[in-house]
Amino acid sequence: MKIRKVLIANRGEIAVRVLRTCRELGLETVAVFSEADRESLHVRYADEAYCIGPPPVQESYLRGDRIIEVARRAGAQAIHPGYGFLAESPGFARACAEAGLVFIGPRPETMEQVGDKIAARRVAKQLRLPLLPGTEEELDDAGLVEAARHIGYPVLVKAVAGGGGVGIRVARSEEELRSVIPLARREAQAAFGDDGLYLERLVERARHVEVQILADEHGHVIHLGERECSIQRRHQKLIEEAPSRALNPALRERICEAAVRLMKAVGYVGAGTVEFLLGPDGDFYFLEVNPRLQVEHTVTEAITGVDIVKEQLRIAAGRELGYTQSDIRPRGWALECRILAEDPAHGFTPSVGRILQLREPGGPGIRVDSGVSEGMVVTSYYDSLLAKLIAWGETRGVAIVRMRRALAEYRIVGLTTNLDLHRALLDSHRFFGGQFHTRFLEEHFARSEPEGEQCLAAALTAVLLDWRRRAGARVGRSEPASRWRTLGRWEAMGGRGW
Amino acid sequence: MKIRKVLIANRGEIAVRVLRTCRELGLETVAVFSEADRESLHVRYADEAYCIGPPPVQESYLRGDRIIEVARRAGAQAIHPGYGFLAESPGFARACAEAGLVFIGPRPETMEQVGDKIAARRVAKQLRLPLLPGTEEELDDAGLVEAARHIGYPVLVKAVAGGGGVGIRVARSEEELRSVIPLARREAQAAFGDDGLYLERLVERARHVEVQILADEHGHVIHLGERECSIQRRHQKLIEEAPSRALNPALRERICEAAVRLMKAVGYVGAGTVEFLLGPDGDFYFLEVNPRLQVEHTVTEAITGVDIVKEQLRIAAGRELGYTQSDIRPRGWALECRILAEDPAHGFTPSVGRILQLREPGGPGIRVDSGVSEGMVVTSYYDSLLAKLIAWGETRGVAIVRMRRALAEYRIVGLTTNLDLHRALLDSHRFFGGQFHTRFLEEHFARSEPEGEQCLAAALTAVLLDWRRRAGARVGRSEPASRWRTLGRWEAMGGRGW
Amino acid sequence: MRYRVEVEGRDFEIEVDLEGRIWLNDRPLDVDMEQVDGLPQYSLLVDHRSYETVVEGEREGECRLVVAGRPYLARFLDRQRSPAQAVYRHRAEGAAQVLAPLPGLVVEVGVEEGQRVEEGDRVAVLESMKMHLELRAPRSGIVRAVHISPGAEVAQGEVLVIVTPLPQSGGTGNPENS
Amino acid sequence: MRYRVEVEGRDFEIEVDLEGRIWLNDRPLDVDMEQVDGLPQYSLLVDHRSYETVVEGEREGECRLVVAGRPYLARFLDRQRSPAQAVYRHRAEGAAQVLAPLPGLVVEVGVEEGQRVEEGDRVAVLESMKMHLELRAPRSGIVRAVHISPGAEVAQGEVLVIVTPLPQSGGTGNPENS
Repeated sequence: MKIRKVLIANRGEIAVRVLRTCRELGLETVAVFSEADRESLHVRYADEAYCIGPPPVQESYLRGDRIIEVARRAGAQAIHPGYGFLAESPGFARACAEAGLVFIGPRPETMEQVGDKIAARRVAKQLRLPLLPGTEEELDDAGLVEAARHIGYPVLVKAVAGGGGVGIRVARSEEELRSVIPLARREAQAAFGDDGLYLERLVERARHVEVQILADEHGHVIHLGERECSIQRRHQKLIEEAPSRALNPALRERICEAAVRLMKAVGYVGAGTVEFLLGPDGDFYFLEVNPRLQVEHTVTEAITGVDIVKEQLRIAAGRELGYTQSDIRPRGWALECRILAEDPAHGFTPSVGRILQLREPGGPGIRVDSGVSEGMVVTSYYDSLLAKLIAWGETRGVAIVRMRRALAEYRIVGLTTNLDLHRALLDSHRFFGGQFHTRFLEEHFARSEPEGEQCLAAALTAVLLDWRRRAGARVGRSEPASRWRTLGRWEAMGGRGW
Repeated sequence: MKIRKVLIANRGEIAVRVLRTCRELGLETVAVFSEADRESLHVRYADEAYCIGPPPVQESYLRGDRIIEVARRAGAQAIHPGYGFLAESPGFARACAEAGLVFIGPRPETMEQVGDKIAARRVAKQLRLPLLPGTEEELDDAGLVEAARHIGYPVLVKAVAGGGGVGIRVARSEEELRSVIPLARREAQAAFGDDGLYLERLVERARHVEVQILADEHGHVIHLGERECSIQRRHQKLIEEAPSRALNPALRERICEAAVRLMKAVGYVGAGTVEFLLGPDGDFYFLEVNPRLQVEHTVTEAITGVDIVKEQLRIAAGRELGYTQSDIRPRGWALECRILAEDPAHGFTPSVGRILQLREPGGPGIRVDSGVSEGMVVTSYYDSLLAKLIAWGETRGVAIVRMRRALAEYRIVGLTTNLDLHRALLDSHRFFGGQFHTRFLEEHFARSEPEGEQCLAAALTAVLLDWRRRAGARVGRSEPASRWRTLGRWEAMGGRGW
Repeated sequence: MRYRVEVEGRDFEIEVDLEGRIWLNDRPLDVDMEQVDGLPQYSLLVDHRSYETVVEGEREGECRLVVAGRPYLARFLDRQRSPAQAVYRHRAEGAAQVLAPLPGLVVEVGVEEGQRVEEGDRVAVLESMKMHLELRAPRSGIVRAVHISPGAEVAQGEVLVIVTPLPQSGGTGNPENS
Repeated sequence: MRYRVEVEGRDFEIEVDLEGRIWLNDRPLDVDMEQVDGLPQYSLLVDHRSYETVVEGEREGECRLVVAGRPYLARFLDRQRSPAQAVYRHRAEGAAQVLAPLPGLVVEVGVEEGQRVEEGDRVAVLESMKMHLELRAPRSGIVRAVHISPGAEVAQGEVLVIVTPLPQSGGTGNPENS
């Protein structure tokens, strides 16, 4: 189908990301928004925008019916779901097809096949992909406990319908497993509407490596190399990079080949990711398929030059991939830091409020994908991802020093963010050396050390502010005209002309 | 010499640009600033900052003596001059050497040799580089008039000590030449302290192509390919790109080889550019050498991945180039738009004032090198370059649509800028087709067409603002609390806690 | 309330009723305007079409805006509907001021007090950002005041020269309200 | 004026004289602090070392700042030197105003004209950004004026209540000049 108008069924940075490519391709765009997002960047960026309900996601961004209605009314031919929300819902994908709309993602049957984590493991097993010991079918509570005896502790308890690291729990003993199962079922039911669980052997100090795949309707399947996402907090990725330092060329070849083979086997169409765990012994294990665009797709774009969203749109329009495997020649190294509105010093609690000042970094090798603008209010309705900061360099070392430099330039005033945590991580020798694993953050987290000079600067600022107020009161001096006063008066300056 | 601390003898975007690379390399940095620049980004970015005088450049940024004194006092080993100001002053480079400081640029003798445009033409002639008909030595007024008879009209009158397109004048007849010479001498004297002039045959509808060179102390000279800078206003570049659409591989090979040969012949050390004119007939002619970093170096960085400032610092430290010629493998296409505080609709008059709002574009393929921040006052003391917007794409077409997209995202409120002119240029079919030359802007300039829908949006905003004010006055309603009020109150909220 | 507004040569008849409902050329229009980021910047949804408008300045009967980065001038054709009436000051006597369009250095002053000038005569030259700007008489008349001399630094908007009309030229009809 | 400030476990003795000259632990320090971009953001040059500091919040005796992106807390060890005092403006005659520190809605008024109050008594409660702010009497004395009532919307800086000293309390010595 000829696609001329695309509805983006998402918000925040990923909605803006998709809108950017649509604009570059000359496609018309339709945004949808909840009542909390009327002022958001994606609403202002799109050609058209429709309110789809109150702030809670169940009443807005998860309301597939309303979104399809908007798409029809606006005359869109296609819907891009971004990530999260409806991106992995086969039901929504089917409803789109029934409404004559192109769902920009894999076919619903594929989503079902890989969305059920046990089913995906079954396919991988048939293809002789290495798997971690785990359960092969859905089991009741007793069955899980029984299975764990064969798998061996520690085990991970995961939701069959899960994704994005949500609801994963560790059990190190049978006692712990018994207590964890009912909690995990409740969480899974709440998050995915399905309380099915499965178990997987927990590999300690493992690394997380994933392969980006593009596949078109015409049977072409290529990979764009791997990403490493081992820096996580609570099973949520925080820093990603491409390529991975954990792979040598031979291992890279094997992992990427395995990913392509799996996606061919399931008849995958679209952009997707195959996730693997890399054990400390250098063995890799299939974990799951993410049948959608990922947050960290940007690092792959940085090293390959490929616009993955553009390829998604081409594939959805029934066109052939713009690349063959040999066209993909990664160059250099890229890192991504997720800039979150949360307080690492207080258990990563989310932070809300108005962004009083925003200054984003720039210069060579730096890309910022932001979902916020200065003056905007960050609410507690949605996730805490404010922006993604991507640094490219000819080598990993250059990418790291650029990222450090960019983090130092970043200013977000008004909210607590994890910028300082990123600084501490990027400064760590172990990160520089590439010696980390999925529990690195928990084991090595530290707020960056206070610097004596900066302490003095802080002390002097506090003192001089106080002193100047007193001096101002005494001698009638005042601070120079400030910007907000300028702005305030600005509005009333009608008569001044320009 | 081991360089640990670098003084940046410049301001604005280029000072920030150099500071960024210094920070990435772990070098300490020293900024200098005039009294007008106390709040500037480069002062806040550097590790140390010293005031060197009042706002006029003659009393601050051109005061080499003061700058060297600061460098000594701060313990810097090297001085980076950026572009403009002292970047092409052999006297300053010598004074640096005498003070035991590394001047990050070519040797003073080289600067003299290529800085004198007639001398540079002489070298090029010896090397049998193609030259435009022109004068071979400094001549008095009568000599110039006589020479023009042999060269043939129209001629360009240029300053022997000139650069950056300053003070270039066209004479289409002997009468015009006679009237132009005294003006040109005065301008040259004022701008460069030297009233020497030379003539060059004017090629109409020519294109401007230049080759980026890197050369180390050890005799290695490589090129990073060419840039095209044909979109100019008043002989000042406005949009640059790399590579050039005007070159085929054979011509590219010849031009780049000619540039390398010239730079080898003058024993060039550092980063420099050799400029050529490309006639409508496809012939190329040597114009001049720019013995410094150029504004538009960023497009070369975008396609080669090389950090040119980093190479300058390596070369200055006496190290070998980090690349051989075969390491340079350009990829894709890059464009740069110079974002200027000036009003294209009124003869490009400069615009000054406070930047009330600044929102810079981001996302894939976009780089912003900015010298300003929100709230900052743009004064009339220095040039009008606010920022550079660079777009990279796999092809020229992708780079153009990205640049358009980024221009649409850019918001600078409070000053008149040339953003809209860039939009109009990038939208033009002739630009897209690559059919332009150095007078393209003058012949084809148009403000972008008003769009009917946008006119309606403007009308509605004006009407609703008025209506709401009246309604607010009537029913006591008011606009919601605005950000500047939020900010204003914020400062006084000492007692509130947080 | 009925407005007539002209933008870049296009005329719009816009009516807003007491509830804020809007008609364009007598057809109803679904308009949602929201101030964003606490700035003089608005998100407009016009029948769901999305626009970002920035109000850069207002003066009598006019509003200067930027839409999608492009500058637009909206003029209220019915002068009574102008947003800024109250603030703008008319000089009844028809005097015209020459203001500094930019901060800069006065390099030349071409007139003296009491001198007669024609509209367009050069009254001063200002140097700003290395450019020479010629300032010209906004009307014919008598130079009433010269507030500058060569070498003076002036701020943007500063009154440099005032020109008043000759008795005969000032007597005909209403003064222009420019 | 002498300050003792503690930041992240480090103590600083800072003295500022009437001309604004600064001593750190009794050694002179060359400090230039400039507000930048019209925001609560400062460029500091300390013996030419450059720092950018952002003041995120102040409350009694404490100032929360960000330096080079890292959060710091500065605590005034001598409570008298707390920055918050400055909010209340003392009048020469000793009258003190209670100003609205934020725009908001008055939800409670706790005093009446002519009533006697002690320093620190609650005089009003303001709701702003879903927070309730208690406004307290800046000094002991008599409530001379109450400009608000519950339900009123107030602008920032608006004078809400004025308190004048009792005859006996106003008579002792000079008022503090803070």
